[in-house]
Amino acid sequence: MNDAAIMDVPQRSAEDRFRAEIADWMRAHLSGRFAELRHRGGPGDEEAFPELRKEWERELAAGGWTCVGWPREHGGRGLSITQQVIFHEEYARAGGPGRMGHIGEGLIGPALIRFGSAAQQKRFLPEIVAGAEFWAQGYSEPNAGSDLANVQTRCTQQPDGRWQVQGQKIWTSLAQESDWIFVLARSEPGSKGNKGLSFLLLPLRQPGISIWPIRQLGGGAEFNEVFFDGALADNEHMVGAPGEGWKVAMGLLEAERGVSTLGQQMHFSHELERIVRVAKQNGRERDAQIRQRIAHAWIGLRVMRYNALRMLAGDATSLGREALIYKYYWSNWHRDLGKLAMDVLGAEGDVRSDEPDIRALQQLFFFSRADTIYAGTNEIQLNLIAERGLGMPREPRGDSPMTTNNKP
Amino acid sequence: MNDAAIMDVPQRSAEDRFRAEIADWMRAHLSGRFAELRHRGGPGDEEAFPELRKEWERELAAGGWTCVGWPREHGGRGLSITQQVIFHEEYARAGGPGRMGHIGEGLIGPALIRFGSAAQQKRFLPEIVAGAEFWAQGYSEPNAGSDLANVQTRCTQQPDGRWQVQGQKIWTSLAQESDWIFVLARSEPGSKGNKGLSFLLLPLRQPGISIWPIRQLGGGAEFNEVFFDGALADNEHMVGAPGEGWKVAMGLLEAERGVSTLGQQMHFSHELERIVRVAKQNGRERDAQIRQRIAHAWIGLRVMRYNALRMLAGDATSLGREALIYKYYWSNWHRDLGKLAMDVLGAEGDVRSDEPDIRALQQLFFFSRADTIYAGTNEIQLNLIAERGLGMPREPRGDSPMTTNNKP
Amino acid sequence: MDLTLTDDQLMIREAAQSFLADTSDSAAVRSAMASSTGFDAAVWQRIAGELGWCATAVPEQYGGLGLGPVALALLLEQMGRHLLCAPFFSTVCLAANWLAEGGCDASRQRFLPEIAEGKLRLTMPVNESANDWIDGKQVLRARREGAGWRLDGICARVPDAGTADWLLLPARLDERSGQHWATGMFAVPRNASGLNIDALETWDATRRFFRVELNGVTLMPQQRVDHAHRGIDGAMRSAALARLYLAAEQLGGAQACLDLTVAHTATRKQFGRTLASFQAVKHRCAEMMVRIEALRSAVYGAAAYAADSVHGEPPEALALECAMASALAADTYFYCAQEAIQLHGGVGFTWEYDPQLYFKRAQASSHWFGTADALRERIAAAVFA
Amino acid sequence: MDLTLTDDQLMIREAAQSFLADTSDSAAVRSAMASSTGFDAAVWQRIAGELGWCATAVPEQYGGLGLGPVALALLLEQMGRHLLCAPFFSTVCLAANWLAEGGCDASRQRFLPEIAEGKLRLTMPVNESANDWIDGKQVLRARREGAGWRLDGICARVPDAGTADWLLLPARLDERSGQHWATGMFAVPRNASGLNIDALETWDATRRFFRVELNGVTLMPQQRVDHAHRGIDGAMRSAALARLYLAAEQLGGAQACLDLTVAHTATRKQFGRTLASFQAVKHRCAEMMVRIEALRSAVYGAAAYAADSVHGEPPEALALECAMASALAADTYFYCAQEAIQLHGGVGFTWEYDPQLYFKRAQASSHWFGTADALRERIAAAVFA
Repeated sequence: MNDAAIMDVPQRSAEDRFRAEIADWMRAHLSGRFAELRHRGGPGDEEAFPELRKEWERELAAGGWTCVGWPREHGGRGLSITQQVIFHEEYARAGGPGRMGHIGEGLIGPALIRFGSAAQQKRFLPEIVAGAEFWAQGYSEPNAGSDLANVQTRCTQQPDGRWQVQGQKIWTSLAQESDWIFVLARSEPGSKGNKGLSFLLLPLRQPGISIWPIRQLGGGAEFNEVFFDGALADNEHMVGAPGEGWKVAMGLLEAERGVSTLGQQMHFSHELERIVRVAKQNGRERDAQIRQRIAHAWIGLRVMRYNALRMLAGDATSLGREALIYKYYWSNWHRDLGKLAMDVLGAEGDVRSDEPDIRALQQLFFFSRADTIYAGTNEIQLNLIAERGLGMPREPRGDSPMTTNNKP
Repeated sequence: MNDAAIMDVPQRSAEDRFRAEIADWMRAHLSGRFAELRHRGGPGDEEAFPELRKEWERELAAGGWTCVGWPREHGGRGLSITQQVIFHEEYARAGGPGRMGHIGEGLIGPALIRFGSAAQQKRFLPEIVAGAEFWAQGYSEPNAGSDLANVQTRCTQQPDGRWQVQGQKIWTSLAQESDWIFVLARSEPGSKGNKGLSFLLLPLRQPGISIWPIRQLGGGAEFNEVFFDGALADNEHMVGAPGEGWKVAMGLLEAERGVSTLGQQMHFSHELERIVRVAKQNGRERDAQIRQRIAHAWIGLRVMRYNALRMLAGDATSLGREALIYKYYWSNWHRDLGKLAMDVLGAEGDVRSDEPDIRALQQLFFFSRADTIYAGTNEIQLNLIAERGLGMPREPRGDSPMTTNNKP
Repeated sequence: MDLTLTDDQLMIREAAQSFLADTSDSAAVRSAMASSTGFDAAVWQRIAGELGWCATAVPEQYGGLGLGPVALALLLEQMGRHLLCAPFFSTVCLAANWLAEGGCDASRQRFLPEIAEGKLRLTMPVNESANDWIDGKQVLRARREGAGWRLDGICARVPDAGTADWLLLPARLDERSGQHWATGMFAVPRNASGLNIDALETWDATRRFFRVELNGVTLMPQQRVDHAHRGIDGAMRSAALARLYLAAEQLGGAQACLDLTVAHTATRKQFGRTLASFQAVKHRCAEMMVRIEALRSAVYGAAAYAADSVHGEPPEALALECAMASALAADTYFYCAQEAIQLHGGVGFTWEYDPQLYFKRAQASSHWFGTADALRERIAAAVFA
Repeated sequence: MDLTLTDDQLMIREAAQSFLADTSDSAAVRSAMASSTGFDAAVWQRIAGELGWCATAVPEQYGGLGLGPVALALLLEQMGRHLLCAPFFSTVCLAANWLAEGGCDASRQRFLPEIAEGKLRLTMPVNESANDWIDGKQVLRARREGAGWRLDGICARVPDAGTADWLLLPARLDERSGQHWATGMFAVPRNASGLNIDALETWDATRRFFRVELNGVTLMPQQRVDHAHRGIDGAMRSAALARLYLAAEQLGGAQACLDLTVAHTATRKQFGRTLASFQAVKHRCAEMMVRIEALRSAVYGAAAYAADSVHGEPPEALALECAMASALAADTYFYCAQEAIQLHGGVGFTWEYDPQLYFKRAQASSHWFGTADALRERIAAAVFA
C-alpha cells in the first residue's frame, strides 16, 4: 500500500465525475501564491497565513465552493450529503488549508438560517458566502469550565434599544482575525443556568471589546480571551427573543452533523501518513510496539470514517449513538496519534525543527492535548453518553439536593 | 535467569540460617502423603484436599509453624517481622499449600488478642494454634455489595442470655470445612449504618445454620451463603460490648499488615513461572506482545515485593500510602496475569485440561476475576484511596443530602 | 458508500432480535449447553427450515436469498447478543461462505442449495493463524490414490464436527504451487471410514469443538472441492468474511454485556443510591458504549465494503477491512465482558448470572482466526508496504 | 532488605524539599528556562557549594559523603518534583556516577573531589539505546596519535555541555575487544581545540542539550579515563544507576502532577460542586496515586538493592532492577502529566499553568536511556533466558 492509499476507497459510482471536478478545481486553484497554504491552518496551526487564507476563502467563493451544503435560497450550493462528503474529502485530499470561514459557514450561518430574522439573514449570510466577513464564537467563560450554562456575561438594553455587553469569554479562536462575534449573555438579572440568556451578534472591532491571546503549551495562541466592557450590539442583532438564547445556542451546536468530519479525517489521514513516512526513514517501522500502534491508528481512522458514514445515514432529526460518541472518539484517537508521532520521532522530536514533517508532528503532539478538553471535555462527553445514550441518572448539581433517579 | 530465580534476591545476612531452617523443615515434612498438597489450595483452588490440609495444619503446629507472628504469651512463636517475611517466603517457595487456618491465624486470632476477654482468649486461641479448630467469616450480606455497614442480620438476646441470630451472610469461604464463624449483626433494632452492631462467635454446626455453596464462573464453589435462622451464640462469645461490633470488625480488618502478602507473592511468582514455562514450550515466547506483557508482569511482581517491604518498614499504627494501594494493585495485576496466562495458552486454554500447568493457569484465569471484587471492589478501593490517601471529598450517600466538602 | 440499512435489512434484524429473545434466553442457552448435541434441534429446525436464515447470503443461483454480507452480519450480531447455541456459524459462515467464494462449480451445486434449504450442516476447521487457510500450515496430508485421494492427519479444532453432515477439510498436497505446497479442500462425510471425531470439553460450552483424526480416509475425485483457478483468492475472501461474521457476533455479545450492566446498575443499590448514579460507573458504561459503537461502525463499514466488492477483485483490501473489524471485535468483546463482571460486583463471577457466559465466549473467540495482535501486525505490514 | 529510611535519609529529603520549595518554584523555573545558561548560578552555588549535594553519593575516599544511591535518589525525587533547572544530573548522576563505577584511579582522584566540593561541572552524552554505553553504537572514533589520542565525530545530545567544565565522551577505538570494537572513555575540556558545541532548542526548556562535534581533538594519554579491567561492568553499573536516578526524578515529577491536580480540583467548581467531588475525577486521581506509589516502591526498592550491591558483583541483576524502575517511571510520569493537563481542563493546556512544564519533561525524559518498550524487551529476554 502506498501512503496516499491509506484512506482510499474504491470508487465505482457516477459520483466519480463530481469528485474529479473538485480535484481538478483544487489542482488549478491551490497553486501559485496559494500553494504554500497546502496542509496548513489546521488545528494547532490556525495562526498560519491569516490574510492569504482569507483571500483563499474568496477564491473558493468565486468558484462556488463555500457553504456548499447550504440551501440555494440562502446562497449555498445545495449539495446532497453524499456530494458534501465528496467535497470535503477532496478538499482535504488536495491539502486544502484550514477554513477561516468555518465558524460562519458551519455554525452561525446555519443558526441564522434556522433561527434568524429575514433581515438578519439578508444582512449576514451573503457576506459569509462571499468570504467577506469572518466570525468568532463567544460561549465559554472563565471559571465555568465545561458548564456552558454558567454564563456570567450580562447584557442590558439601553434607552436607544441597543444592548450593552459586560463580561468575558474565553477559548475564542481566531478572534483577532474575525469581524463579528456571537455571544451568549444573561439578559435577565438574577436568572440562573440556561434561563434568561440571550444570543447577540456584535462587531468585534469596537471600543468596548479587547482581545487577549492565550499562550498555549506548544507556544501558539489559537485561542483568546475576549473582554466586553460596554460593547454594543444593535437591537436587531439579537437572534431569537430575549431569554431564548439557550435554545439558539444549542441548536447551533447541533448544526454540526458529521459531513465536515470527513474532511477532518482526511487531515488525520495525512498526519498518519507523515508518521508512517518518518518511521520508514528512521527505522522505527521495525519496532514491534510502534507497528501495533500504527495499526491501532489505522484502525481508528477506518472506524471514524464508517462512523461518519453512519451519522450521515442516520435519522437527521435525532442524535444517534454514533454521533454521541464521535467527539470523544476522535479527540482521544488524535491525542494518542500525537503521542505516537512523538515516540516515532524519538529524541529528534524533542528539538524544535523547521523540517516540515517534524514540525507538523510536533504541533500535532502539543495541540492535540487540547482536543480532549475544548468543545466538551472527555468527562463531559462521558456524562452525556451515559445520560443521553444509556439513560443513566444525571449528575447532581451541587446546588440542588441529591437525586438519584433524575433521568434526563 | 532460570525460572526459580524470578523472585530470588541476594541473601547476605545472618538470616540465611533461619531461612535454611524453614526450607529444611518444609522439605522434610511436605513430603510423603503431604507431597500432593504442593502448590495446591490457593485462590481458585480452595476446595482441594480439605481433610489432608487440616492434617497439614496440625503438622505445622507440631513443628511450631502456626501463628508464627503471634506473641509468645498467646501461644505464638513471636517472630520479628523480618523473620515472618522469611517464613512466609520460604513456605510459599517450597510450595506450601493454602492455609486452612488462615482466618483463625490472620483475622479472628489477632482480633481476640486485641479485643477479646481473657476467657475468650483462653477458649479459642490454643485451638487455633494447634490447628484443631477452623474459622469462617460472616461479614458481607446479599444486596449490601461493598457496603459493609449495611448489616441486616439481627441478633436478639434471649432470656437465658444467649444471642439468637437471624439473617444471611454471603461470600463466606470454606464454611463447610469450618467449625466456628464470626458474625457482625445488628443488636439495636432500628439502628443504621455502623451503629448498633455486635460481634458474635458461633459454632457453625448447629441446627440454626445452613450453608449453601455459590457456584462460581470457573465451576468451583469456594464461597457460600450462610443462613442463620435462630442460630445461637453464648453470651460470653460476644467480642466487645453490645454495639461495639463495628470497632472490632474494623480492627480485625486492619490486622492484615502485609507480612502474609509476601507469601502471596511467592504464589504469584510461581504462577508467572508456569506462564514462562508454557510460553517457552509452545513458542509464544517469540511473540513481541507476549514478551512485553511478561515483562509487565515481572515488573509488577517486583513492585509488589518492594511495596510490601515499604509496608513493613512503615509506621505500624497508621495505614501508609503504600498499604492503601496494595489491594487494588495486586488484584488488578493478578487479573491481568490470568488473561496473560490464557493468551499464552491460546486455543489450548479453551479446553479443560488435567495437565498441571494448563489446569492451574485456567483456574488462575477464572478465579482471578473475583480478586478485583471481593474484599472491597476496585471501585470501593479507588474511593478509599481518593478519600483517605488524597483527602478528596467523600461520596455522598443517597439517603443523606449532597455535601461536597464532607472530608473524612 | 452508503451505510443506510435497507428496509429488508432492518426487517431481518428486527425478526432475528424478536425470535432469539424468545428462543435463546438465558434458560434456553443453559439448557442447550447441558444437552448432548449442544443445541436445541427444534430451534435449529425453525432457524434453518422455517426462517431460512441459512439462505441469507447464499447466491440466488444456488437457491439462496443473495442478500449478501450486510444482512448476514446483522443476523450474526443478534445471534451473538443472545448467545445462540447452534451450528449456524460452521455451516453458513465457514462452509457455505467458503464454497461460494472458493468452491468449484460442482461442489457449489452439490451443497449450497441444500444448505440454503436448511437440510445440510457442514463445518470446517478453525485455525489460529492470521494468515488464512492458504498459509500451508494445514496438518492434513492428501495423497493421490488411484483416481481419488487418501487423507491422513489431525485437525485440532473443528466446530460442530460431531453433528455436521459433511466436513470441509483443507489438506496439503504433495505438489508445489509456486513457493508453497499446494493445498486442496476436501469434502468428507461425517461417517467416512477412518474418520474419528472426539468431543473436546471446552470452557465456553455454548459451542462444541471436536478433534478430528483421519487415518487413511479415501475419497473420490469429486470430493476435492476447491476451484481450480479461484481457490487461493476465494480462500482469502472467505477467510476475510468469516472474520467479519465472527466480529459481528462479537459485537452483539459486547452489546449484551453493556445492556446487562446498565440494567443491573439501574436497580442495584449501594450506600442508599443506585449503582448507576455513581459517576465512575456511568463513565465506565459510557466507555463501553464508545468502544461498542466504534466496533459497530467497523463491522457495518466492513460489511458494506464486502457487499460492494466483487469476486474478481484482489482480496487484499477486503482482508484488511475485515482484519480491522476482527481485531477490534476481539478486544472490545473481552473488555466489555470483563467490565460486565466487574460492575456486577459479587454476583458477577457467579455461575448463576449471565456475564460469565459472555466472558467465556469472548475469550474463546478471541483467537479463532488469529489474535488481535497478529491481525494488527498484518495491518502494519500493509501500511508500511 | 529493609526499606526503612534512616534518619540521615529523612533529613536529606526534608532539607531538599524545603530548599527547593523556596528556590525552585514556578517563577524560578520559568526564569531559569528563559536565562542564557538555563540555570540560576546563585542557586547552583548553594546546592553544590553550601549544601554539598554533589558530594552525596561520591565515595568518602574521594572527598564525598558516601551516602549511596538511596540518599541520592531521594534528592533526585525532590528535584524532579520542583523541576529544578541545574547541571546536577549531568555532573553527578552521569559523570561522577560513571567515574566512581568505571573510571580509572587517576581520573577519580582527578575529578571526584572537585565534583564533591561543587567546583567542577562535568557531563556525558545521553544515548537512546537501552543497551548502555557499551553497545558500540558510539559515533565518536578515537585513534592513537603519538602517545595520545585523536577524537573525531558527533554526539547528537549532550546535556549541559555548554556550561560544563569537562565532557566525558565514549569513543570507539580501532581495536577489537572480543566480538566488539573496544570502547574508551575520554575526558575533554570544554575549551578544547576542535570541539564545537551548539545549543539545541528543545521543547523541554528546563534542561539544556547540545550537539557536540569533534574535529581532530587531540588528547593526552591520561585523558583516557576508563578503568582497564572494570570498564565494562562499571559502565553497565553506572548506566543502571543513571536510569535509577532519572526514575527517581520522574517519580518526583509524577507526584507533582498529582499534587497540582488534587489542589486544582479541590478549589475549582463546576455545576455548583468542586471538581474533586465528582467520582470520576476522584477515581482518576486515585489511579494516579496507585501508579505513583507503585513507582515509588520500585524506585526505593531498586535504590536499596543498589545500595546493597557491591562493585565486584556481576551487574546484570542491578541492571534489571533499574530497568524495571526506569520503564515504570517513563510511563507513569507521562500518564500523570497527561492526566494533570486533562483534569485541569481548559487551563491545563495553557502556557501559564504548570502542568505543561511537567508534560514536556515527561516526554523528553521518556527515552533518555532507551524507551520503556526497549527496557521491557530486555527484561523479557532475561526472564526467558
